Amino acid sequence: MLAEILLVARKDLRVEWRAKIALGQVAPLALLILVVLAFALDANSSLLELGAGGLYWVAVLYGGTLLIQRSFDVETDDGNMDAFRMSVIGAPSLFLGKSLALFVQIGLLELVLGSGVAVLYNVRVVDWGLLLVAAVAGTIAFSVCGVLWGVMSAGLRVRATLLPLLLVPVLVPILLAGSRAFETALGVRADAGWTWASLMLVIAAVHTAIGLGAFGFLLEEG
Amino acid sequence: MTSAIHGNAKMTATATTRVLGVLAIAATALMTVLGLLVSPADVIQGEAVRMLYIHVPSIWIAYGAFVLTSVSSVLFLRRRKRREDQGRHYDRLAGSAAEVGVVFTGITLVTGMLWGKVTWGTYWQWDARLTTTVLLFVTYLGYLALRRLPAEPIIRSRRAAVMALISFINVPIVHYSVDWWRTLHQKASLSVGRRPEITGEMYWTLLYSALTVTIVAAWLIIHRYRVIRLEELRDEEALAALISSRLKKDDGSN
Amino acid sequence: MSAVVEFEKVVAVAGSFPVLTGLDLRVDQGEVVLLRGENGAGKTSFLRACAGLISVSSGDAHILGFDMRVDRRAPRRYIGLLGHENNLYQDLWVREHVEFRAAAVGAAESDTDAALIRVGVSKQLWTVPIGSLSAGQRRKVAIASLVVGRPRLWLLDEPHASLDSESRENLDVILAEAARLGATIIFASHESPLTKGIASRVVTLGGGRVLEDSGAS
Amino acid sequence: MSEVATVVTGWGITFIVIATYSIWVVSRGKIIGQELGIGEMEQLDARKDAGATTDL
Repeated sequence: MLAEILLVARKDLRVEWRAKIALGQVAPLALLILVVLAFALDANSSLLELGAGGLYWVAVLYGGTLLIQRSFDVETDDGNMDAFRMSVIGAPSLFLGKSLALFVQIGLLELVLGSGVAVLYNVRVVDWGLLLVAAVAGTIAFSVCGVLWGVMSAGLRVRATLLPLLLVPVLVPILLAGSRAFETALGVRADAGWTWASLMLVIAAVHTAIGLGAFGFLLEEG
Repeated sequence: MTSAIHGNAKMTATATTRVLGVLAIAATALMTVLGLLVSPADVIQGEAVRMLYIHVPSIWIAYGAFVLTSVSSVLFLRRRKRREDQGRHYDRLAGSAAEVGVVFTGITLVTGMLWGKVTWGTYWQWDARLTTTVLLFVTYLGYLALRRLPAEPIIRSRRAAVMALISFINVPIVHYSVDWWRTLHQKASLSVGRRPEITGEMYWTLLYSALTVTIVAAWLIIHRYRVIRLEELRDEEALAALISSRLKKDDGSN
Repeated sequence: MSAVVEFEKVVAVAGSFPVLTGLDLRVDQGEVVLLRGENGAGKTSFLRACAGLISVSSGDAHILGFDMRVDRRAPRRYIGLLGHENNLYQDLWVREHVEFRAAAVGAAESDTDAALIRVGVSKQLWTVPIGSLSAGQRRKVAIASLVVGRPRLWLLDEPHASLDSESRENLDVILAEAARLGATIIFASHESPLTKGIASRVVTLGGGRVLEDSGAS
Repeated sequence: MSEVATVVTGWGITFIVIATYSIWVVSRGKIIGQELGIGEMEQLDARKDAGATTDL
């Protein structure tokens, strides 16, 4: 099963490596969002510092949604979904493989965005461990939800608009918890950052379990 | 209710729903009289308390409808292979309950905001309950959007059922995270207007309103269910006609 | 001879349109069947039903002995399907793609080179993104992705489309050899004069049913 | 807005929403029912009096 997961993930990452959509287009766009958010807040440095955690996750949400779309555009293009269904790879492996590839891509996006936030919003990290755990947990939850909703809206004409509508309400707790945990990690709020981070881990686990159970079922047609 | 739906799937009206419909109108009329005229104004809130006779039962019934959607979706997923109709009965029930639930969630939000304007002086505040409710509203709007998309009936039902389950699992997660967020930052929020002590006549009026709203919602769900059933029947008939016309055409050409 | 495809009064529906309307067909192992028929006759739907990609709503369907009404995923590992579309990842290199398809159907990745040579994809194209290939070359890569999996049942929808005459002949040789080794081949084609040669049997579909069958006993 | 006006607005909106939705649901059922020729109840159930055509 591990070999299957890696096979799928490697394929997705190779597609990305050849096409460079995530790094070449989505990451710059997400950086641009950080700049626009600064405009919206009139580049008020104290506001930006306070809100850095939340603004970071908004930018991740935006860029991540595009990456999820892309991940399933690749599969629906040229009838690839048929080959996907005809393969011997089990549905759980497909699910985890695609999630892993998305995890890596969104993780890279977050590295870019993290540096952007650090430079543009002038923040200092006081708790690297918390920052890392929250980022990883949030990215896992983001990836598995993305694959789950991605396959649900794959092949639909309106998926560009439908996917965000379905995805965002589910991701709300992640965005909320991520923002709070980051605020603690960045030292602007003394609250229970670790509790928020563990909540994120729980949410990630719940959605992984749902995805493992439901993916095969959603993949089939007719 | 299930039997009322089941036995009469082919009709647009039955004795049961007619009685239910008359009952709904009569009960609503009485509810209006009780809620707006007979029951007293609250000591603290004054007349604004009358909004709660709609607001509170609406959210109860909305939650009830969403529970019905979730239960039906589970039953759809579990029984679809064993049932002759491939579980479509549960799918229809899930869809109609969700739609009625969305209508009542919308009513809850509007009446809640109006009530807030009078009581708190603002239409909106980032109260845990309000925030959860608006997310609930959007989530189930998404569910309805997914149901409306053209797809093979079975695929559509399957997707919808999975989404209903995920949404339902997500409701408590959203609720507790938002609740926790707000309780951690009480200072940031406006002082929340205390909900009034509901006793005596007000209590009975509220209870009666809940009963009324339940009747109205049940009537709506049954009728919505039938409309879905009729739409399916129409599609099935068109399909059967297509099959027979194709067969005839081929026989003619041979 | 054992039956590879056994369809009895099969009805299948796509959306709200009946694509198969009581189709009866039995194909034995080693046969090379040419499917003919007008557009919309049900050729593509029949191939997809054989692959288990569309469900059978009534009738009896067995593929390689598996009951498609019980589990239509079961025979897939033995089936190679080439549809109208090539099922290619446009961004991958030719060789990477075929390697992935080999691994995805449980075949050896090391067979990739042999398959590409066999189909006639020249070596300098192996490290080129698929998206930059011509239509004919893409079709060849798609066929190579099939060859590498050594399917027991080949389902091909217009396999000769966009191939030049040399490649067509080459494909016929590949198919004929696969059949000799015990595979079963069903392919749909408009251009019957060109492809009739390798077919051991011609089945004409119309309106989602079999109209004519040269091999009917 | 005064308290009374607010309450009346809230109840009014609720009534309008529910009434509109009910009418939409019922009329849609009627239209499709007529298309299929299985619309009115008394056609199926002869025991009911003929006046009961209004669907509630």
